[in-house]
Amino acid sequence: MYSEKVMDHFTNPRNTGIIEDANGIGEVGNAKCGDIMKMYLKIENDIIVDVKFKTFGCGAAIATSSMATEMIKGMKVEDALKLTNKAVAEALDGLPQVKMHCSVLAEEAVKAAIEDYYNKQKKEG
Amino acid sequence: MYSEKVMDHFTNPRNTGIIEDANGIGEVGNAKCGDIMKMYLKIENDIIVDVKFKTFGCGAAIATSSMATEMIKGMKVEDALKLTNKAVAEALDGLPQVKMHCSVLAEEAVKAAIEDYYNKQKKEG
Amino acid sequence: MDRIYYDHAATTYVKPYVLEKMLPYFTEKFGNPSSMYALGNEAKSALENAREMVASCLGAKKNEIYFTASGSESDNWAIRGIAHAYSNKGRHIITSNIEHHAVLNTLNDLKKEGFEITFVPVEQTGIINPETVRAAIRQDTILITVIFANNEIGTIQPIAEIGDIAKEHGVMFHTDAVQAAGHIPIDVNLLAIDALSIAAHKFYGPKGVGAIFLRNGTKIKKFITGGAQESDRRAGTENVAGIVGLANALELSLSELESSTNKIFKIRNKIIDQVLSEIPYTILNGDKEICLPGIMNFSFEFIEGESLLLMLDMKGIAVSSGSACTSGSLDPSHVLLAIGLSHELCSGSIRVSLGDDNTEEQVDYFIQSLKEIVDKLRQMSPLYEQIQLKGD
Amino acid sequence: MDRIYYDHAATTYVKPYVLEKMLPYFTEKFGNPSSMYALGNEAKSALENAREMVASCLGAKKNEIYFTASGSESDNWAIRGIAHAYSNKGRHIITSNIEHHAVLNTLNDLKKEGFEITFVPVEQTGIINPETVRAAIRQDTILITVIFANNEIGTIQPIAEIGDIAKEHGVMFHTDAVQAAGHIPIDVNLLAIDALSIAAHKFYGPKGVGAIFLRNGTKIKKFITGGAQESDRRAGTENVAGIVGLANALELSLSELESSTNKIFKIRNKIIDQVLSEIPYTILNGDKEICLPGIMNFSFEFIEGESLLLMLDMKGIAVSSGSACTSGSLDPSHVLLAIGLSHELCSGSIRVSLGDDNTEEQVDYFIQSLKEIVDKLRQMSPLYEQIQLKGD
Ligand SMILES: Cc1ncc(COP(=O)(O)O)c(C=O)c1O
Ligand SMILES: Cc1ncc(COP(=O)(O)O)c(C=O)c1O
Repeated sequence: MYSEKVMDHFTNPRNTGIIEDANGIGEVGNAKCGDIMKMYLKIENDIIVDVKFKTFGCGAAIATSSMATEMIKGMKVEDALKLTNKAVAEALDGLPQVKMHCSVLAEEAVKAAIEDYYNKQKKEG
Repeated sequence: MYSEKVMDHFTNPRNTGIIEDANGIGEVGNAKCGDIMKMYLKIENDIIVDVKFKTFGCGAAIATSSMATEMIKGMKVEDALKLTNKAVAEALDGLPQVKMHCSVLAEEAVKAAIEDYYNKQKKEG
Repeated sequence: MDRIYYDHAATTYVKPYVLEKMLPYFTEKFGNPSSMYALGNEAKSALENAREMVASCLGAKKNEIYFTASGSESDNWAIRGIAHAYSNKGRHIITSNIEHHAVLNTLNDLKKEGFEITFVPVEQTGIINPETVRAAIRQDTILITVIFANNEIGTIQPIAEIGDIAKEHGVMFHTDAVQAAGHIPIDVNLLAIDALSIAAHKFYGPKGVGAIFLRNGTKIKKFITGGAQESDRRAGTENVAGIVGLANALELSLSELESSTNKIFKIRNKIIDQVLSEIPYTILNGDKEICLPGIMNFSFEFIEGESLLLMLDMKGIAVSSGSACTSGSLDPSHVLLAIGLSHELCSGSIRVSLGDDNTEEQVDYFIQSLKEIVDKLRQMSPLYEQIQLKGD
Repeated sequence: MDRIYYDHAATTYVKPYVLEKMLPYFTEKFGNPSSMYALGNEAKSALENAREMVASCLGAKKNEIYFTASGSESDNWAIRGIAHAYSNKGRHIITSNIEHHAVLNTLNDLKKEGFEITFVPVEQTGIINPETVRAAIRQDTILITVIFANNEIGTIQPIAEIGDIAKEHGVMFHTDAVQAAGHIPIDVNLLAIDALSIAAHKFYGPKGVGAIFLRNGTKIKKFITGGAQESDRRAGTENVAGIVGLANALELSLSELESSTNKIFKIRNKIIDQVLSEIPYTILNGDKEICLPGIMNFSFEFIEGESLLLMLDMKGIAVSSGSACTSGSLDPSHVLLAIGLSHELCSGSIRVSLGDDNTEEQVDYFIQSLKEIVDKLRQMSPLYEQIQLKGD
């Protein structure tokens, strides 16, 4: 049911774990909906220099988290904000229809982490 | 579906044909109901000395005709009148439920032929 | 003596090639297609590959094919499912008077629920005049269901014309193609069919598996509810081996269609010619040309079909009297009555249906046996007696 | 690495002995049981012989067994058929909240037709208290349908007690024994059951064939209409090979029941003990004792079942998360919710279901793999992170 790319990112997820000194953290989803994604960003000069994630969820949830982190690593924050769930799904050679919501969650996790970063910046600024 | 006895009487029916000088002939059934039996009796001194039949019908119709003729051959007329469809069916080791009406027809054919004999006797007498 | 099987319209054997394809799915590749692990995926692939094969055999899209467990289930589901899905539009259904009981009895059931059924007659050849279908359409007609090719007499119906009429009037059109599929070309793209029923055991596939084609956009109420199998439209763990068998049997039949049709049609014509010329008081029912390649139906006057069938069986020849499905019943065939036969001729009829294992060489033995038996039974028949007396 | 199949509750392979019995009916003995000639009689005998075998396996009479094409069809037919046949008496049906979707969705359908359904809860063990069934009975109750043994957690229901209550109140009683049949003894003579559903592919028979026991005198509306097969109650050319497979598989399972139950129960207990002792934050769902011999259901906190399943698959181990039939859906298992699990624990559960091919030797590899994977997934889980922090 999953593409090879999905299975690759599921079995060897990139960027799992946490960043101790992250300056943007986002968590989306809940156990009732089936998946929880937590994303840690380390942003320097508006560039995402490091990213890690933890995910509770199905194969697609883990794979989309992994792919999303790969895609935004090294990106400018404003470009990362433009990451769409479709782009993540496409980068994984597609997702089953019933699993598309996982890619939405990945998009939302990135946005939540960046929002957290902006909020923290504001407070500090 | 048929017993061996039925198949035997169907493939090697006894007493088929006609009796040129029959003194009792009965025909029962019609094509619409699926079977027609015609029975020829030669009766001497109230004894059925010869009997023949012609039947249009299924395997059970032919077998019951054959068995009924065997059973009444040599019988007194009054005993032949007591022949029941159940007795014919039993003598054939049973009939499928949907074919029981064939044995009824055989009983009726015998009765019709004897009635014809009585009618002719009356006219002559 | 070699046995002669002349009842392919009742059922066929599974061809070795087909069985070969099925076998792994009983043993090593036994996974449940709904299971997410590799063994399940393997079964799922086999299932979807079979769906693709069936679709391409019928000119359909892959997601227009749904597997069932018999021709009867296909007919039941298509007819009940469409009738119920469109019942808010109307409750009138049109059909022919030569349908299989799987259609007929399903419509009788719907009648009890308040649907109205119009039975369109057939010509004496066993063929429907499409204009009678047009004339039967009403404001509240929601479904037309007509058999593609008849199982008792083999006549092929003007499905293209009826489909066009249905489409013109915005009425759904189902066809029972259980006898036709695998025996004549069917391309749903060229025909305005919304639903079509088939069954594997009529074309050298296994018993207990069928399919429906359901054109995208056609609404249908579920028939078997439960799990989400078959795109959530028909519940139950899929009969993977059987489905693989159906698909391969259909593909094989179509790949050999031209050669086998030629061969079978030749045998058929030889049998028809000899029966009609060598056995007096005999009639060929249906249409000699507009017919499935392998099916013939004869009426022999003055005798009854079951006796004939049983005596042929003792000579190793299998034919049927009426349709196998109704052998529980004693009623004369509604199909033969519909083409105008008397009760007597109805009961004196047999169906001879040919298949790939039949040869021209068998014909002589068959004709010889048939002649002997018909003669023997006629000698025993009180109806023939009258004819002989008249003839004297 | 040898593969380990731990999903026998989803489906099983056909055992060689069973396949052997089936094979002739695809090829030489391919006749239609409704046909009157010798080849048909041979098929008919096989069919009736199979019916006799199934009847004697279940303590039923031969004419109380009807063959179908799946567990789902059996459930649909029994429930719809009985509900419709008795709807003049009332329109209230009682069931449990741990039924299979084949029952659940069928009842949902009946609800739309105006039937009322009462769902009786289960205890935390997954077992129904029969008194709750008694309490739910109303004047207009016509049918009780309760699963014999649950497919997700394996718990066996008090069918005898529920049957007695049904009988006392003159209410029909159907049980979905699709998981139970072939795995525990069932004697309909000792149980007040009016109808019972089974499916061959759960006990080493083929997919696509099932049966119902229907006690003599029980009324049922036809489900598939058409020909007069199955005593004129279920139309369609019979899947002879499949039916022979079902009968032989059931007979074989019961003949080996004691030894296989002992063996499987031992492996089950070994797995349960090791999983619970070696993997923290783990729960066994259902009842450890009142349970089918081969089924276990575990919840692993902080992780999700599908990931676990896929990673076990990569190690060659097949298990299921939830029931295979619902894998199209993302909803948490209604069975696990019914026994009181949170959404998180529901999604973190897998079912391990054993069969005759499993060995004690496989257990170590399974436990080792499971430990590694659960640990890996927990390391990746934001929920586990919180626990670790708290633990610090
Ligand atoms: C308890 C139960 N009922 C019904 C079914 C449906 O059986 P099938 O998938 O053969 O239709 C199953 C299995 O899938 C089951 O476990
Ligand atoms: C035209 C037609 N429709 C439907 C059926 C029913 O198919 P099955 O017996 O496989 O259910 C048959 C054959 O029996 C048939 O010939």
